[in-house]
Amino acid sequence: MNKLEVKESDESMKAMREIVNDFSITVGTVNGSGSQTSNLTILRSIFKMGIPVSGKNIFPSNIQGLPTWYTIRVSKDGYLARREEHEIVIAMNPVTFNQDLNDLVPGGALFYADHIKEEITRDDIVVYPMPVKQLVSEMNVPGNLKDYVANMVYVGILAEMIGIDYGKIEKALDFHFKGKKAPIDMNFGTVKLAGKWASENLNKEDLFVLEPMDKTDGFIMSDGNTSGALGSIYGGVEFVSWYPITPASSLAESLNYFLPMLRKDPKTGKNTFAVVQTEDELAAVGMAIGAGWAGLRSMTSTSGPGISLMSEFTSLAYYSEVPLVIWDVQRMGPSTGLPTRTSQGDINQAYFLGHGDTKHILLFPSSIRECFEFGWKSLDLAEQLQTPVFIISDLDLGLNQWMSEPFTYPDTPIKRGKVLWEEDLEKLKQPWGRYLDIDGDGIPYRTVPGNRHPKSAYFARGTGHDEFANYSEDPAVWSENMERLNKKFDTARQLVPKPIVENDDNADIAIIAFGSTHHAIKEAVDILKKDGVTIDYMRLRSLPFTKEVSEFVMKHNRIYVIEMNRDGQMNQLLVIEYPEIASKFISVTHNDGMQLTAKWIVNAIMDKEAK
Amino acid sequence: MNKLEVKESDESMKAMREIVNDFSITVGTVNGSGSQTSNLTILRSIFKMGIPVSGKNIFPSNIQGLPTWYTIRVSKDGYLARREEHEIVIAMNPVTFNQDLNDLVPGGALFYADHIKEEITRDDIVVYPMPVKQLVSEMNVPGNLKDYVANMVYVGILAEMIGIDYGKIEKALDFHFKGKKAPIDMNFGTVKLAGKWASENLNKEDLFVLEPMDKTDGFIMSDGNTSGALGSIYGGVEFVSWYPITPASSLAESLNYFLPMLRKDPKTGKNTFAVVQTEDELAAVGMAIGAGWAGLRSMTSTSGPGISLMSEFTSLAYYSEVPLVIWDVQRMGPSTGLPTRTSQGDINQAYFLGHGDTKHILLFPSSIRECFEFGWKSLDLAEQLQTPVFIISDLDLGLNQWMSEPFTYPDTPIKRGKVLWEEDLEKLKQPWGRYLDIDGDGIPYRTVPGNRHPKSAYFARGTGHDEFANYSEDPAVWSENMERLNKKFDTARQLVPKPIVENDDNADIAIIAFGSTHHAIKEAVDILKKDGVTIDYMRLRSLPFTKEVSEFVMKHNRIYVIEMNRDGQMNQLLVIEYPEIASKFISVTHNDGMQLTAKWIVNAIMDKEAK
Amino acid sequence: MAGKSPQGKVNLVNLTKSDYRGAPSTLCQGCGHNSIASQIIAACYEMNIIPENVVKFSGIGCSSKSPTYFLGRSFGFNGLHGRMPPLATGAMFGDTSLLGIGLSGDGDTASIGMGHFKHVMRRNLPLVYIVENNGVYGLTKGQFSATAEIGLSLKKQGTNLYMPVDIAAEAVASNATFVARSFAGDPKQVKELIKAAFSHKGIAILDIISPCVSFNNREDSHHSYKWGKLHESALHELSYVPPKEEIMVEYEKGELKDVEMHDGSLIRLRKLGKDYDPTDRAAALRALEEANKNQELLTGLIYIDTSHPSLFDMYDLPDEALNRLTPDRIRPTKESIDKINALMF
Amino acid sequence: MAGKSPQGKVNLVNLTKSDYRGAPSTLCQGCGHNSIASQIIAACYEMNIIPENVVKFSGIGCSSKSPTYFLGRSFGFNGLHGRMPPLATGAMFGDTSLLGIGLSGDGDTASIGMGHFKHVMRRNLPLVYIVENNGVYGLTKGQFSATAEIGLSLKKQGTNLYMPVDIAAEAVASNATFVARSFAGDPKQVKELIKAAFSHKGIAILDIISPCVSFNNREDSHHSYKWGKLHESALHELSYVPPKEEIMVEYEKGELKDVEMHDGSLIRLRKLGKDYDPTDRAAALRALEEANKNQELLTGLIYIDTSHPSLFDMYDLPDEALNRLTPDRIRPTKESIDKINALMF
Ligand SMILES: Cc1ncc(C[n+]2csc(CCOP(=O)(O)OP(=O)(O)O)c2C)c(N)n1
Ligand SMILES: Cc1ncc(C[n+]2csc(CCOP(=O)(O)OP(=O)(O)O)c2C)c(N)n1
Ligand code: SF4
Ligand code: SF4
Ligand SMILES: [Mg+2]
Ligand SMILES: [Mg+2]
Repeated sequence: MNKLEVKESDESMKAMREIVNDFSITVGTVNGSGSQTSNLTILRSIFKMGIPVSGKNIFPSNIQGLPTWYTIRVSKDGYLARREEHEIVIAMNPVTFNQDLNDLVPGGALFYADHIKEEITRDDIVVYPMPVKQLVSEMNVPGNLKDYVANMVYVGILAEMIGIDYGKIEKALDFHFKGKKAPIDMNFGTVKLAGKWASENLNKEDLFVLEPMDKTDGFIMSDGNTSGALGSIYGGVEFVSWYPITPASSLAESLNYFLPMLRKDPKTGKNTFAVVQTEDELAAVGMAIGAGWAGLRSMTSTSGPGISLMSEFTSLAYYSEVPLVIWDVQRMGPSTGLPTRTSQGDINQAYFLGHGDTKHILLFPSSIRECFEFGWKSLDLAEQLQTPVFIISDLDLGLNQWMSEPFTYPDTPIKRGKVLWEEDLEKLKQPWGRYLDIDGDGIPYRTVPGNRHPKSAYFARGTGHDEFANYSEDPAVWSENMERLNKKFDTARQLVPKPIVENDDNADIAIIAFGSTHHAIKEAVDILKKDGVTIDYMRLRSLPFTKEVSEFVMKHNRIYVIEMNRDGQMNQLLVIEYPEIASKFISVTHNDGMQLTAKWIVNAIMDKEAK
Repeated sequence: MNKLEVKESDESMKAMREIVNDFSITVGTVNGSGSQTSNLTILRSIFKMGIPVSGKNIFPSNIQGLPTWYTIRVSKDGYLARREEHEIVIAMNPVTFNQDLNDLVPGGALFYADHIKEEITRDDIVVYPMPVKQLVSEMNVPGNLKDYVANMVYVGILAEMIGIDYGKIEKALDFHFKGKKAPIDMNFGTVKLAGKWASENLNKEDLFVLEPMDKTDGFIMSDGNTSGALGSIYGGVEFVSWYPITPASSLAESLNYFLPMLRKDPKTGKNTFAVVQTEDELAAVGMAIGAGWAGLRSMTSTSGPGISLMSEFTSLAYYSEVPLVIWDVQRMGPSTGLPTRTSQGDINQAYFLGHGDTKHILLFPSSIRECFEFGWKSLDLAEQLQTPVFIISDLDLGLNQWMSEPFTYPDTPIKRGKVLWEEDLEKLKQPWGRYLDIDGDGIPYRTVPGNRHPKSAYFARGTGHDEFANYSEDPAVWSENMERLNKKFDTARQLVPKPIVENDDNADIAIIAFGSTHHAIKEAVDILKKDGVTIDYMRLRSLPFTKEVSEFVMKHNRIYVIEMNRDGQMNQLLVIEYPEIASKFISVTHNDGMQLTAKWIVNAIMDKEAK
Repeated sequence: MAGKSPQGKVNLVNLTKSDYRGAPSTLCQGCGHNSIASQIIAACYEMNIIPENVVKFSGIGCSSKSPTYFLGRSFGFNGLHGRMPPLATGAMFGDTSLLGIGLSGDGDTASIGMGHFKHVMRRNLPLVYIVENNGVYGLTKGQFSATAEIGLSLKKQGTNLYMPVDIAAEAVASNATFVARSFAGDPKQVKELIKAAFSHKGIAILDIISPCVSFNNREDSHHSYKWGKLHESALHELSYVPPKEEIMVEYEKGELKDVEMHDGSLIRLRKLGKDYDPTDRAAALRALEEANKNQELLTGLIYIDTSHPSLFDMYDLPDEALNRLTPDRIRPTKESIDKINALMF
Repeated sequence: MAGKSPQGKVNLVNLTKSDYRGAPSTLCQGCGHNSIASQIIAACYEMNIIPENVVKFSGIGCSSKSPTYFLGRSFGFNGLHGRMPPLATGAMFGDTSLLGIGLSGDGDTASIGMGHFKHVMRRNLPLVYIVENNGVYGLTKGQFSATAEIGLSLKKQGTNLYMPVDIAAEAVASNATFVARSFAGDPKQVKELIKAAFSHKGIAILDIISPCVSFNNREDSHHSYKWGKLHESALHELSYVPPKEEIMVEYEKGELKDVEMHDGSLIRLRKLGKDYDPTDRAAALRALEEANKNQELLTGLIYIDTSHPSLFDMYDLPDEALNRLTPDRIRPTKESIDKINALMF
């Protein structure tokens, strides 16, 4: 066994140098091997110990047998972003053993399955071999479960070595297996056996330890797709059409899971929703548009390739003014790209989606709570504005586990916008026109099929139409209608979620960002502050930009627009919106499919500031 | 009959006030009535008289029975844009009679079919009733042709009244009917009969006359779609896949017409091309990509809705680096929009087409000759750059008849870019990698299926791939490859057609425009100059912007970016490209489906300059 | 009295025929689509359908324009080329008590829309899905559609190289629960089939040959009036018998076959030549195959299955229209949120 | 000697079997797709095909990944989900002497790709079009595909509500000229069918049930190994006889049926139960319909038409590959431009 080069003989000295609740654990394994349960168990038990924690899955685009990594960040300060450093590595995959070994920080701890016969070429780390096969053979498990149980070995050994509370592990397993005794016992048995083995056979030589805290009290942990699904359910979503695609599928699958639980009609016990898995994304968005037109709260969810396919239909919805919500859980593109890697590369596509002049409403959640919140708010917005509303999430936010304050019940009633029913039409004094702008806000009144009033019906179309929905090729009618749509877009500026100034130190320089990168940026801002660089930070939450954005950008001299794509897409939209001060914006982009880290951001900004 | 209010008694006085070769003739009729032949005959005969002329068709989105207008502009100075003034109106459609009447300028001439029994409410015009039915009945024509022949009546009467040369009319008919005697005789007979009737029954009271010139010698007349098709044929296009859509269909139909004429293999007499009408636009672009990948010069043609559908596939081509040419003959969008009206509204869609980070090469022809030229050059560019190249045309350019200098034979040999065949691979010293940037220009070498060298084969994919085309999810590999694509895009700046500074007076202010609006802008620049406003004018011909664009924009203080869409899409791209001087750009947009006129531009600029 | 002129006569729901009309047609004179529109009007009038209870959908094409020209008092959506089925599917969930008509062309359905056409059948959406089949793309001026027969030559288009799509056969192969073919030149049959289709609880595919007089009406074209007239071969004489209507005419035994619909109405098939059982899918496919071989335009009710659940039977929805549910019925209770939070880790 | 180990034995074009392999599979162990890949390798080896003469296409899915795992010396293009057919169609024009294999999944073909699937058959593109049919979307983790049987329940997905697409029936209904069904658990039949398909001059649709061991291999699922083994009902025993090969085995009269292919090879069908004539389209449809009713997995050569011209027969192309034509053959002469200008007005 290798030893740390610098090693204290004095126990108390060592304790002083202990690193408590502030390190990352990475498990290298192969996918389809069931390690997900083990990783979640570690994550959950640490969480239940009251220590802030987050988990990120770096997985390949296949089902079984390729390298996968799971990184758990333990952060007493509550930082949730990915870190570049790995303090503890659990190496279960011979294929990536060397890479995993090299990724370890000096002083780091390597746990590895001892059937991996690779040479250990570093001596600046602590090494713990794990007799995985031997321990599994000691457990009395059926053959087909051996692989799964093997992964519980590292849970037990790790638990013992860094101090995960066994009681919490048991609770985590209980939760995972929904109270089913047999798997709980089998897995927990393995954990305990492995822990016992570790306690008897290994010496703690590394510095990483856990200590219970109370920082997760009242918090939950969830992924963005689940949260988005729940938010939509509380938003009263009635119709969902979708086509499977990574990393969006689990959003619709969560709807399938939670809708029957939450959305039986209180009156009749029937379903107040319908979910249709469609033949493709063209149909998915088409059905959602049909449903939105017919007065249902409707949505679809997809990722970049699906957004591409939704282009023509989305421009129909824009122009015929149909409400619907489109979730884009972004992955790396162009083309099939890296389907299991994260990105913020669909901004300009979604914003301009469709031929001709189109501009869409985009919301950018950056947390679990915002996925939930925008889940319901987007349905309000879509109906209020009678137009498609995009929620631009991403793989990191959508699929990974994030600690969060709990979901809060919507604080405003459901807003259905300007819909006229029979009695409304009856009361109406002036003639009603589907595309007539009565209120001067660019938003007309609509009726929906099923309204039996003889004046309610109109013929919707994607071709030119006048204020009364009659077919028209008249040039003036066309351009006036297009200008009204523009006015509606301006009205949206008052309705969409405002940006949040996350850090306001009256600094000269500032950061603008959005979405899942928030967590790394927040951390970077703290680090910069410690290093003496004060920087303000505004987090965008929507397009179009609101007046708060204008105020913020006017007040700063150099504005770093940080995003995960190649071309600086949000930066481009800012430049378009604020041409007078366009040269203030400095595009900072990161485009390799891995989540941003605070370190990367700090370096990027320091670099640019140095110039 | 009404009379001109101011009327000269003296014949010589009148001659002095005659308006020669400088007016517009508008024919109001219903579509599907065969008036197209009559209108083309007028156009052609004037052209053959040596007088510059252009024709524009304003037609509805149906096949038969709705109002249609055809406007012929006669311009001794060679201006080809639409004018807002109608000096002569030929009213054949009772439904639009009043509108057509009102559109006439004071002093204008109204020719109308005398079976239209509408009241003529103006007395500041000259009115010529035409006994259409009577004259048709005098001709011995079969019943089913009566409607068609009826339209020849106005040709004859107009010819007589403004002085169209009958010999040229005969030539025009001969051309139209490809020398077929029966229809030529029948139609020309009607023209002569009607002309005779006019000479005997009408007094010339208006001021509009034609006089032969020599300004069309050596010129041709064509529409952009035909020209684009011919250009592609001279560019060696080998594979065309398309799906019908207005206003693009005639491009592919022209290919079908001309390819068999021009592209039989000189060696074997076989076809050196294949044209496939596909099931939809997804298939159209997919086949073109397949063919481009397999080493064929390949193209597809469509309009906005089709571009939308091509989005996902185009990002595949961008990322897997497949050459192909995509024609977008723009019509009004969003959605089905106004399929028979012109627009420049697909700029941002085409430029950014696809999810993830994509930027495409766009060419903007503004004339018949450029449709031809870009037709062949685009195929070179696509293969040189191994990427999709868009040609952004529009309905006005694509469908209308424009006078033009003749097509000139390509002045450079066919450039096939970096393709390696068996013998090239044999000679190669270093290992070949499909995505290896050997020359430092971002453009790798490719092989195509059918290459039998054992090292030639590679597996193309839209997922992450390394320089040797192996599957890769490695973050560094991904971002490096994306950066190389960016470098390739920079290389494109040297290869794409440069902008043309159409007017250079060292002015402080300037216009930037592109595409079919050129003709109106050129005219407007002349008018402005006469009015004492000097303004420079650069016509963009491509994206990405080249260094000539930079030089031009740096040198001017206020730059009007004129385009036919709502949101100022080219203006947005300029702002993105030149953030330091973004506030110089002033967006001027026109968005009603009608072509720009010089008058509108002059007013728009004078307005803004006044502020 | 309203009953005086045939135009003014009211039906059981007190409407005259003109209450079922739409805007004046802007299609070509003589277009088959116009004649189908008339039969839709007549069928709705005769079936005493309230126009507000109908909702219309279409794609893009001359055919897809035609919903403007009937049932002006019904909601309608003229969507995208080829994508009527998803639009209709989503919209019909809004209020499942509405009757849906989907209008499409052969280009719309069999070319760009093929996928959706197939999948709406899988789902058995209750929809009267009419394909106005003319073998060409009318609205874009006469290119071949996927139903054009192989070898068809058209002036500007040359010769069609590819094998035709048989819409009725495709429907039968894809488990559509109601498949019929008819001919715009046979208005009575068209009308009776539309009525029957309205009574069907599931997808009803009507492949109606509807000549394009502008681009594909040459005598030898398989989508022309002339060819249709000469080659039509009806499987049966078909009439729709509303629920509880007494029939007086007497028929020979064995000459009649009644198909009972879900709402108690009957489709009465009177034998014309040989026996034909429209509930036998394999027989339907064989009949179509043979008709194609023999260059016959086989018309009538080709296949029907009245037992398969409709799309809405598969979803356990309230009787009330979903689009009328009040906010309290679509937002879970305040209490539930705590339970949900408790589930989160 | 190369012939020593079975791996090293060379075929008539002097290649060993490993010359036909690709990269190591990253599919799940036991996946049906892997076993089909092996049979593609075996078929190509046995047919003495030169890998450089083959070109591979696929959509997106586990199935569509598998071209990476065979014929590593052939060009290939892993395109977009559902859009393999257009990609292949365009590419095959590049050099029509190449043999094309298109690999797709049931999701790829029968859901998102349905339209292209139908249209590539209309055009009769010479392509061995293999659908690796497992009833689910493997790569996105097990959602129902359009071929899943109605009522199938899967753990995370609930119950499938919609009627299944029968890929073979769809192919026959759409005039495909070669339609077969097989089962990954019947490797010999798979291999012989692939060989036959390679000899077919036109589209060859192979609907191969290929179990997904990760998401849809429960015994009662119609796409599982178990169900396939228990319910397979082969139409005939099928073997491919290369051109000019002498056959020694003797058969009873009437027991054999040979289908002669364009290249002189034979598909030899040995009767198993009742007579089956794979050139009778109506019979094919009936057989499929009955098998579905009887819950049988009907395998074998379901339909074949060796006379219909292939896509390339319809285009009058030079023998030489289009993609090798020199510039002088694809740019019209300088003189021609004057003629063209003269035509312009
Ligand atoms: C995406 C898209 N592609 C192409 C078009 C152009 N287009 C309009 S109608 C039509 C064909 C209509 O043919 P069909 O459905 O047979 O209807 P018909 O006019 O013959 O009744 C086409 C291709 C379009 N509107 N949208
Ligand atoms: C446009 C688009 N939508 C969705 C996806 C996601 N996706 C990848 S594979 C797949 C399904 C594959 O199923 P199938 O074709 O049956 O192949 P299998 O994996 O079962 O072999 C889907 C939906 C995608 N890649 N592209
Ligand atoms: S073009 Fe054909 S399909 Fe269209 S309206 Fe005219 S006749 Fe009908
Ligand atoms: S998930 Fe299913 S289809 Fe995909 S590789 Fe595994 S077994 Fe095969
Ligand atoms: Mg049609
Ligand atoms: Mg599958």
